[in-house]
Amino acid sequence: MVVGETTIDADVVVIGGGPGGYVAAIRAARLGRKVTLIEREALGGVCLNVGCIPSKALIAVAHDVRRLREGAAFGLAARELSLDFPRLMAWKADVVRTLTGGVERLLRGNGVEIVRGEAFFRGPREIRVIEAGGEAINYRFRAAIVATGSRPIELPGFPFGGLAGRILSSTEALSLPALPERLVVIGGGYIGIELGQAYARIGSRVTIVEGAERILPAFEADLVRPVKRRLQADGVTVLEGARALGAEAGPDGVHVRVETAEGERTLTADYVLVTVGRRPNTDDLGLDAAGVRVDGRGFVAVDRRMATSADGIFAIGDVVPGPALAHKASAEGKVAAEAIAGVAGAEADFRAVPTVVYSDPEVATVGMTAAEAEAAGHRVKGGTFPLAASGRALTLGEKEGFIRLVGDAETGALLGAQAVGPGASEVIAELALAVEMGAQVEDLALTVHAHPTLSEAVMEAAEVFLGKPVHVLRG
Amino acid sequence: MVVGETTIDADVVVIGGGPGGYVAAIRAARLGRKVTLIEREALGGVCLNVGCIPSKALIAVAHDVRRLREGAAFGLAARELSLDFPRLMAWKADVVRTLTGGVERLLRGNGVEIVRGEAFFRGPREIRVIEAGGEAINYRFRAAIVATGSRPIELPGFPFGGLAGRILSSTEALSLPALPERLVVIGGGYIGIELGQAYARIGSRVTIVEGAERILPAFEADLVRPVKRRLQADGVTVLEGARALGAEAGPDGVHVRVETAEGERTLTADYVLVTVGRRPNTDDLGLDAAGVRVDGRGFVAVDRRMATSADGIFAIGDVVPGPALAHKASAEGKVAAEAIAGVAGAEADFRAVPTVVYSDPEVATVGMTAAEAEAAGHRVKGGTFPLAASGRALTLGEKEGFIRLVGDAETGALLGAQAVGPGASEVIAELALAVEMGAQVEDLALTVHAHPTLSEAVMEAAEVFLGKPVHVLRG
Amino acid sequence: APPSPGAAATVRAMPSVRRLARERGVDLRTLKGSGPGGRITREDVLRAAKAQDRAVEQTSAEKAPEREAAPEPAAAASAAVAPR
Ligand SMILES: Cc1cc2nc3c(=O)[nH]c(=O)nc-3n(C[C@H](O)[C@H](O)[C@H](O)COP(=O)(O)OP(=O)(O)OC[C@H]3O[C@@H](n4cnc5c(N)ncnc54)[C@H](O)[C@@H]3O)c2cc1C
Ligand SMILES: Cc1cc2nc3c(=O)[nH]c(=O)nc-3n(C[C@H](O)[C@H](O)[C@H](O)COP(=O)(O)OP(=O)(O)OC[C@H]3O[C@@H](n4cnc5c(N)ncnc54)[C@H](O)[C@@H]3O)c2cc1C
Repeated sequence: MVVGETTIDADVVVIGGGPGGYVAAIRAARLGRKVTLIEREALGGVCLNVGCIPSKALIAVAHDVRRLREGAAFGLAARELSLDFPRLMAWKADVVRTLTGGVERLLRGNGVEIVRGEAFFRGPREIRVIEAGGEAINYRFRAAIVATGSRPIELPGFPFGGLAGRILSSTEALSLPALPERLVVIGGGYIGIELGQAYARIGSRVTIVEGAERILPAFEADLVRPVKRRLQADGVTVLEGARALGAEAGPDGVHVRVETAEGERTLTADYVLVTVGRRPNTDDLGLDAAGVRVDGRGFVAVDRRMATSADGIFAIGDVVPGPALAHKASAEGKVAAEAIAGVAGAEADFRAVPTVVYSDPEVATVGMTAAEAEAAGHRVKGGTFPLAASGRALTLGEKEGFIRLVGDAETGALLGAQAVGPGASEVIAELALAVEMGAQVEDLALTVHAHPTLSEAVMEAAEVFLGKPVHVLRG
Repeated sequence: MVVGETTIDADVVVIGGGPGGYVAAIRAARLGRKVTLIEREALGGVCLNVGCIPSKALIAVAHDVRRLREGAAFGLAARELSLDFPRLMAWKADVVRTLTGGVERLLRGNGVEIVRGEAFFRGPREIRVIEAGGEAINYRFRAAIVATGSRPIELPGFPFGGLAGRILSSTEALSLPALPERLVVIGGGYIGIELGQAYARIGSRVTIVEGAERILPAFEADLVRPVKRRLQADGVTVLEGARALGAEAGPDGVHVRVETAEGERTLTADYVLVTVGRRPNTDDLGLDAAGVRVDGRGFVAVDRRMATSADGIFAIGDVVPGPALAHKASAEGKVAAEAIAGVAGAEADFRAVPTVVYSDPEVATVGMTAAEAEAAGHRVKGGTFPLAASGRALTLGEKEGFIRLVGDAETGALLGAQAVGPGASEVIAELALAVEMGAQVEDLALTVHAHPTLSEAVMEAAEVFLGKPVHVLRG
Repeated sequence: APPSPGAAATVRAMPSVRRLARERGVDLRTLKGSGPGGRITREDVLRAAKAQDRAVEQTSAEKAPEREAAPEPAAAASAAVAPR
């Protein structure tokens, strides 16, 4: 116990400055609460610093490279295309700096006090923060929000930082000193696919090792097929149903032993990126002391107001169950802030949380799949429109993909949608709104969509659903 | 009168195979009608052959060129970027061929009879078609749809095809034999801006001459400002409040005399593109004989069922009042077809017809502007979010632009929206749906938007509107 | 604040509900929406249509066969171009 330690009376304390925590802090401050935000690393959390933002910056440039590589088809040719990797990293760092700087300005501008340090609960109403210098401060709070996020899971035999720094998590993979010549990605979930494809495009030889039967196992098979084809065109080797057994240092790089259906193989790589999932940061938080219940996998149990089992303590984002996505974290953050501020009706009552994979082509889904809708007792009807019949897709030279609507055959209500193709990340917004609004599929058909756009395919899919297709002969 | 001329009893006759006519034909056929479609030139009309599609193909490649030119910022460099213009034109022609071929297949697959020739009315129930060979056939119809579209307006002193083929309409500008070194564009409406910017990017020296005070005069000034900045960065010279007086052949190209505020100037060009508007193709159609009323500017008057003043005759697309847009033509085509087929409730009851300018950044609008809403008696409230605060915009390296919502201050209803920025053409789809659905601005705020996307800015703008901004300090 | 005529003129209902209203001959301007923000819902229209049908049945039984068609001027014109 430290002698003479300080205890401060605080109002709302937010632990974690990621898209969950900083958004909650801003909303709570706007609602008149006095907010203290505690962050041990960098404002913006995983998403802004080592997640969504740097990965999408890399992907955007990798996309340019691909466009140019394939430009000959429409008359575009470059004699010598070169990528200055350190420059790319510097630009990416710049984007991150701009955004995290913006977050800090927003927090300060809204009067949020920012405390740098590591926080944990000491009791049901007290949080201790160990500041960078080692000093401890205690905060007695009226309300607290746990927004400590998640961290990458290690794979047995592949310790992060191991084999002299050649085994990477996504964090390190987004800040390499030089372009890896050979990259092995273990885990073909969305992070592995996004980064693997980007590195392949900017010049790495990439192999993706996925344990499940196919990459992106969380998505329906037909959504993934166009992505797989593209990966192959990008020169990525995809090993599915393959288990990474271990890694050894070899004279020519890291040797990764992989068990495939055809027997054991050894892949040689400069770096091994392990992306096999993330786990919530809830172990060293003193949640027990605070009376916050956590499930067997470490997730904090919450109700629709994002309140935990402990009075006055809320939790949001990657530490609570549900998809680990930045926009879910932010949306929950707003709910928690409003619940704390006593806003009537503040509840996480989302019908539609979109999921996007920033592969090329992009994959995006919202609401129910056909299988989920059936399991929920609906008589399901679908409507699919292929981008090969979309004028916009053709003018972009990107005609792989489709948009599918899932609706209730009896009521005609839209239940969900899946898209794969260029621009799917933006097209999904209309579909999310439609699900939230309780739209009929017919509403999508009756809404005039600008020509030529990718979103038109939403209208066309709706017309297929209704049995009156225009730009395909049969649905 | 031709001796032995044939008269055929037809059911539904559609004149014109553009996005209005061919969509109407398909829908009517699906609804069980026997349809005859008459087209004098190419199926797909202006849009597919010499409008939307070829222009967007050109723009997509021009966008790649720009990305690459500015790629140094993120480490991308090409030693010698070359554009094979004939190859580009060939690719564009390919895209057009694929789509028009698709239209023909769809028409035939739906049992639509396609007749090649020029049609005009001989009476209230009869259309005569002069076929390519000069032969005439008469069709006695039960219902007819006029979908003959529009053509470019000529500017006095700048006859199309004049000065030895150097004075162009958009049609010729989309099929040039070689890249013009110097291009003067007269008319800074959306077509002039789209084509002028594209040509500048692929290598032409472009001057745009606009008679009004500023380019894109149909749009609000703040939407146009980012476009103008970009045009200047692209090396385009923009002359506003400038009148083109005439053109003469010079030894070094066409001399275009222009009157500006600073006095008269002469611009020298290889080609002069005149895009000062379009007029409906209604003059040689025998509409009088059919009893179809036309207004002073040549537009056919229609009711909400797209029915003209003549019993059984409908009109859609560029020949009727309203914005001359492909998606409006198609939407009206469906209404006309359903009205003819006796579908109950078939009416053009659109709250929201989006407009898109495929400039870079893109401009897109839907529903009411603030001024229009005020004029309509609303107490208006706005909500604007700048893309400079959008994570997605930053990762794309494209942070110019904003999204603005216009709502009713009393009811909170969304009335319209305006966007300028990357991806505005797709972002507008959600906003169009929202207007059609009668959404509250709050619905946009409460709908979870995927991160990082450009559409998120819709949610952020909604939160600004509601007085609870997150990613800006004040709205 | 004085009522804004523009706001009043715009009936708020989603496209499918507007279509349904046209099909069933319900004038949306006569309805009060039960949905969020005063939006007119599908149920509002169906209820109004049923009430309308009942009223028609009571007053003039001979008009019954026409009930299904849109009782708007539109119906006459569309008959003119329907196949014989
Ligand atoms: C490579 C990659 C790409 C991704 N791409 C996307 C994407 O495109 N879209 C998307 O929606 N999601 C994406 N994600 C997921 C997204 O980053 C997370 O869902 C999101 O960051 C979760 O937000 P959060 O606020 O819950 O937690 P985090 O962002 O993890 O933030 C938690 C913060 O709390 C701090 N903290 C933790 N413990 C303490 C403590 N004891 N004391 C003080 N501070 C503490 C941490 O330092 C951290 O800053 C991606 C993730 C990765 C790894
Ligand atoms: C360069 C350019 C770019 C454009 N970009 C866009 C865009 O991005 N988005 C958008 O929405 N709109 C765009 N437009 C506008 C769009 O092309 C028109 O609004 C659309 O084509 C109108 O469709 P329509 O069916 O009414 O007529 P049209 O497309 O003009 O088709 C009419 C058809 O009728 C035929 N025809 C005419 N008279 C007769 C006759 N007497 N007998 C037989 N056939 C006849 C014509 O040959 C023609 O094929 C663009 C236009 C141009 C010029």
